[in-house]
Amino acid sequence: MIRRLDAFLPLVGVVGLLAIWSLVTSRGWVDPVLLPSPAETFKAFWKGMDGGALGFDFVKTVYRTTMATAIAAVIAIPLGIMLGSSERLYRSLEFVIDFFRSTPASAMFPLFLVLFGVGDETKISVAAFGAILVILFNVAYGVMNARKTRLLAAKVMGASRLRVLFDVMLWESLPQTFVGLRNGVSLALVIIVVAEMFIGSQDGLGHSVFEAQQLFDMPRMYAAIAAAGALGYGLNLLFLTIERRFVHWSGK
Amino acid sequence: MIRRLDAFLPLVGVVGLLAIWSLVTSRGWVDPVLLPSPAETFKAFWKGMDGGALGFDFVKTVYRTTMATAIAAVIAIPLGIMLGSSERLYRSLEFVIDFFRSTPASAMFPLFLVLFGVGDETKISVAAFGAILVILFNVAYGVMNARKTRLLAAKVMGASRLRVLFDVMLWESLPQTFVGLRNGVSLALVIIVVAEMFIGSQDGLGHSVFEAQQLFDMPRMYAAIAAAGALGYGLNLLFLTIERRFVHWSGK
Amino acid sequence: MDATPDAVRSSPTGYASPDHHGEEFPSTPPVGGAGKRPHVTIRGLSKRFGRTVIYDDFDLDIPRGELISVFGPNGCGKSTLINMIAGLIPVDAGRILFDGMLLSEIKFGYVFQNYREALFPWMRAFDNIAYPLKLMKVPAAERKARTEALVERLGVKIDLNLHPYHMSGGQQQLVSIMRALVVEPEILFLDEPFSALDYEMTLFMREQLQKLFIESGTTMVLVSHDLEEAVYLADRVLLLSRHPARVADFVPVSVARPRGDETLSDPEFVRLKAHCLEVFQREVRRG
Amino acid sequence: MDATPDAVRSSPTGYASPDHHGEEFPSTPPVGGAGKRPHVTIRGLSKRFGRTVIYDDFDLDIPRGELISVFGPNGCGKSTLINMIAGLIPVDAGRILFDGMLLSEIKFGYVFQNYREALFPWMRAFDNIAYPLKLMKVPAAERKARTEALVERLGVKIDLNLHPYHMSGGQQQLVSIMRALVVEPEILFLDEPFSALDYEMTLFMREQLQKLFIESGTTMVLVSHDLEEAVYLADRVLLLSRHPARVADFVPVSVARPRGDETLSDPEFVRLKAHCLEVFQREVRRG
Amino acid sequence: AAQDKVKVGVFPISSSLPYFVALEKGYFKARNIDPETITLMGGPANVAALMTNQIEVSAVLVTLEGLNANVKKPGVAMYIAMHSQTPEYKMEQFVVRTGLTDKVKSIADLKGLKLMSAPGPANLNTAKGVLAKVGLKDGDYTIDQLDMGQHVNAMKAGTFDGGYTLEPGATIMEKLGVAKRIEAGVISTYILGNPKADAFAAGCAFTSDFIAKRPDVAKRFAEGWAEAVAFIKANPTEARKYLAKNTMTPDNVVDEVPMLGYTMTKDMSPEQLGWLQQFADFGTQIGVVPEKIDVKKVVKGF
Ligand SMILES: Nc1ncnc2c1ncn2[C@@H]1O[C@H](COP(=O)(O)OP(=O)(O)OP(=O)(O)O)[C@@H](O)[C@H]1O
Ligand SMILES: Nc1ncnc2c1ncn2[C@@H]1O[C@H](COP(=O)(O)OP(=O)(O)OP(=O)(O)O)[C@@H](O)[C@H]1O
Ligand SMILES: [Mg+2]
Ligand SMILES: [Mg+2]
Repeated sequence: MIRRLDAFLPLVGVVGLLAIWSLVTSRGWVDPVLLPSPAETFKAFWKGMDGGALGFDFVKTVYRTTMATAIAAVIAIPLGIMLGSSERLYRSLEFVIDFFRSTPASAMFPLFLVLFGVGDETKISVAAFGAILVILFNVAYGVMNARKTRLLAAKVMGASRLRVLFDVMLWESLPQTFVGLRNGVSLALVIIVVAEMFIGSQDGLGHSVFEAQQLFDMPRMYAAIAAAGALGYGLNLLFLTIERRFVHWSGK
Repeated sequence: MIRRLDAFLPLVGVVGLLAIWSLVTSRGWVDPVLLPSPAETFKAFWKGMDGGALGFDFVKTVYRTTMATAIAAVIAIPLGIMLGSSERLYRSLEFVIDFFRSTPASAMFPLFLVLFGVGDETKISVAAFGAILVILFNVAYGVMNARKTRLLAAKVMGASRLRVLFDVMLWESLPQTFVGLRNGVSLALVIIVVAEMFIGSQDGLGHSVFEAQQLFDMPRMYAAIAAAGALGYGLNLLFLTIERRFVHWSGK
Repeated sequence: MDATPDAVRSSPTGYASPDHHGEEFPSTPPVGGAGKRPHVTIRGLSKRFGRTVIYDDFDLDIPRGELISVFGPNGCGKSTLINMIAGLIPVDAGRILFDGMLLSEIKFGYVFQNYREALFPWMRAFDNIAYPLKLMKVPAAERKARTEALVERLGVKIDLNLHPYHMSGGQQQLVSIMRALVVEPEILFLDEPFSALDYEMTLFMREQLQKLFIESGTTMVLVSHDLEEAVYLADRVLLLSRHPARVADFVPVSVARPRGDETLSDPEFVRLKAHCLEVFQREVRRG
Repeated sequence: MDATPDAVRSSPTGYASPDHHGEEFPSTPPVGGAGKRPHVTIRGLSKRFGRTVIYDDFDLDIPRGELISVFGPNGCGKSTLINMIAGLIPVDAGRILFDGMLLSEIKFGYVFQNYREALFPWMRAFDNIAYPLKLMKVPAAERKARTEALVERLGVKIDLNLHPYHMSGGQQQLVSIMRALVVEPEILFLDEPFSALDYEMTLFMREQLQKLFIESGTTMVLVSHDLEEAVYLADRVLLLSRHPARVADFVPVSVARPRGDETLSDPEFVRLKAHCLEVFQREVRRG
Repeated sequence: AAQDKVKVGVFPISSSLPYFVALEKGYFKARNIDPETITLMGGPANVAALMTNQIEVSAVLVTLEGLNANVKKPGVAMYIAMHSQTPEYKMEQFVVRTGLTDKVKSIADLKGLKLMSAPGPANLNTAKGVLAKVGLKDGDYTIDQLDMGQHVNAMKAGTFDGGYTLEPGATIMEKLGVAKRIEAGVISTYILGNPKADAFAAGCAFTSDFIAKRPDVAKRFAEGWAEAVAFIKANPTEARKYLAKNTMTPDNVVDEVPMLGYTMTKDMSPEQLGWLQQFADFGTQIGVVPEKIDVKKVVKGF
């Protein structure tokens, strides 16, 4: 009974957020022109989704984010395992990783524009670049903190360095890898949205946010932001579900 | 001997990065106007740092980033432990956390602008907000993946829920907390820089990047970006050093 | 140190020969309530993991102030039982009562079978041992004094400034035992507490445990795979069957205390041991 | 199953009485190279953790095809020694040679003292056992067959579809032992392999180990805190002192194989056991 | 025959109107040109794309940015048309929050207030230059640059008292009643010193590569552009329609947003060229254009 209700727990957060939002706007703590009420925002959301531009923008952003995350995962996970398995290698590259993790991807737009052109590639590659760093960092951390006894066990059974990497470290780092993936997908989404805002794009949620901002159409702007947030939650949920299925042993 | 050389490992990354950069510019693969050579950038960096505006901007950004991270840590660590210790509580709030983690902090500027004005407060609070979410997420994850036996051991010794929280979960989550802190400080820095770029700022590295970008003063722009990256690495290194001292048991 | 280890050292023990049969003991009823008031009362306990039924409508009384040895095959549910009593894992059905007290009011001592993971790696061994005192809000100076007194009494020679993960297996287990002993618990659970200790240390800790038991009258539940140890220390031996665990027998050990080397050759002791062995083997073979 | 456990079951063992002194055994030199060619040669081994010296210029020969029992107090460095031999932790100084072979060419079997953490929680027990075969590139079908054959031979009744963290301590240890046995290793290290097994299982596994040893002639190194077990299984008992570990004695056990219940009462066996005990106690007391 | 493709970087603001008019009215198509619209936000993106020849035309390129780019890489942005802003063709202007309209009637009244400015050193320095011309020194006011997307918000929230802003923000503010225009066309009046002067603050630019390699296509493109400019001049009301659809202009202000003085460079009078030169020199003076530049070298008449 209680178990079954647990599926609705995320709603608590949604409802709480909406309640605070409603309160803030209905009490006039923030000017309703600057922060429209949830109802108004929802109306804009619905209008945009139901055949409007928002639905199209949403799909575009989903595509770009998914591409970026997929590319990032494919590159970062093996690399992270490699780096994590060699403390010295990691230390050598740590500077580069931490360096780029700490520079705003948006500052890199002009450079990526030059390297990848003006199409979708630029946005996807900047986002993938950002996500790679985060995933890499987490995977490497996971590998470095792997339980030593398990590594030794594999080693003594005659596992080659490569086998230890893939048969033990990969698994040991999985919980942390999922942290990285979830951080990575969120970051990719953020960068995609920002890229759509600032590099220029004819579609995507970022375009929607930017345009609404320029047009001072606040309900539409918050509708687009809400769509981005919901998308982020959805992607996180996806990874969470996969994690629950695969990483059954965490903490054991 | 080899040990002593290990301290210089991060240089490998720096040198590698510079080598690639030099190669790209000297071969003319990228227009030197858009990507100046490392030497030129370093000249701009030196000029800016040695009594120039860059040094001042750097200090400003350090101050804001440190403030934002400190605020975020103070709020997010206890909260994260609380959330992590109750699966159901976490599930309730997960939506909100993942939602905001996935919306670009820059989209929040208008709201924070209204709430806090254009001063340092807005920048610091947006950055703290972003960092809180990341740290919270990591700390909660760390707590949730704490080794069960240790929790049980404390419980059976008669530790109250609160004691278990602070005597066991806090410690168990420390490795992950540091992942969060390092992610958080990098994110805070990124947001601060972006905020300095886009909301009325007269100083800070973001201001420097933005101005240089507008003036097509690419050496200065990359000098400012490099300063931001180096700052990020430095802050990460700080946390890493603290972690090495305090989290001596990871993987054991 | 009044119980010098030397007395024990020179007394290796011997198992009874197999021809002793314990037919003269009628199996005691599942509820072993001979005389003393039960400290822990278990009624209708059920527990399953997935589709595996570990306990099904299980009843047991643990008398106050007695030392109960639990003896049974691997995986029969010994650890699960004490975990449920200590409230560490939930029961599926049934009640566990503590002579009118709430679970939360009782001071447990617990040596985990998985002693390695039960220690806190961020604390030095000494602080690990003193930690339960901290929970009881004992002032720092007294904590130190009491911990040192215990270390002194046990004549432990290991460096307690080490972190647990820098210790050998046996050293970790010793720390784990000391952590359970440092408070004066009302009930002490020991899940294979001597499994990693060396020959000498095992014998010595056995004596220490008996001494503590006699002095304090603490209710103790000891899980051991060493039959001689189980019988030697027990007031009653709880023999469990393969899961779903039933009480195969609950054998009172009426040999007088303090027991010593001579006990091992006491005919009553030898007979009891043989009886337990027989019941155990019958149960194991049946499963 | 040709070695029925029943033969063992009905034979509880007995320790020797302390009055037997082993003075008639001259201490063998640290290098025990009687006849057989050494399989492992250790020369000038030094190891310290922080300021604690565990080994200092330590020499040892492990003869090929012999079963060496290592017996010594907690924390003397038994686990450290086999970890160094297996190349799991680096030596500070000294050489470990494998009869002309490289460390990487040797197929080790290793039952970790910390068996819980050595299993892979992401694999089911069955796959854990079969994993070393996978490393040897044995095809899947054969892996399955060989693992099943081993399970069959040992008559293991536990559900091997469980993940390790869903198993009891003893079950995990059993899985860990099976994982070491499933390959035919050249050298088998067993670090307190039976510490969590129940009474019956311990006796049974002992016999299985002896059988395997006789059949395969694998060099084995067994760490045990059970003196009887150590002597019963060994060709030589390596008695270590407190750290810095020295070879207190390296006692050849010349009792004929296969050994059985009758061995336990063999006067030679009883005498050897007493001798080992005496050396051990002398060493422990000295520390 | 296949149409000639032209890659055009477009910043979708009201200044790009001629491009959309030409596109929608088929002026390019009629000249056998098939433009590919590449949305690029702001100067840096457009300049980067021009420099790497990823676009051949930038539909709106801020003059000072274009000049700057030409210093870095001569000939990268050749203006074929310019958009003039004046008190009549309103673009840049000073506004004041509604609550202060009684007190603030002229730019000089902004003394002691908290001001915002359109972002970038060019805008900021222009604002400061204008304020200096009316006698306000640094310290008589505070000024922060702010992303254009935030201007209406900031006025609404009262974060600033007034400031230097651009269209269509100013019109939106007036429409919403959060702020009032004080004076527009301040560059002409104060920087160029003549309210009648054209401030050519932005324009449409080709790369010289484009001009050199495909002179014929470039010519036809410029002609299409000229036709659109003529159309806008003749039918401003109809032309506005194209704002709503293509640019970030709210529907409810489409009819009110001021038009710009769209001019082909080939048609520019010597006087107009002089104003352009004067503006360029101002850019050099405030340090936005690193060196003095002869504007004749960056305009190309077709
Ligand atoms: N978390 C779990 N999930 C599923 N099954 C479990 C779990 N914990 C234990 N079991 C199963 O329950 C049974 C009893 O386990 P328990 O640890 O109580 O055994 P035990 O009697 O202590 O054995 P041992 O002597 O080996 O320590 C075992 O068969 C085991 O497989
Ligand atoms: N990683 C380490 N760092 C520091 N000291 C260590 C480390 N590992 C072991 N030691 C120390 O080395 C000594 C030998 O440890 P080892 O585990 O080899 O003992 P052991 O003989 O196997 O003992 P036991 O019988 O308890 O398993 C111990 O005193 C221990 O404190
Ligand atoms: Mg158990
Ligand atoms: Mg050991």
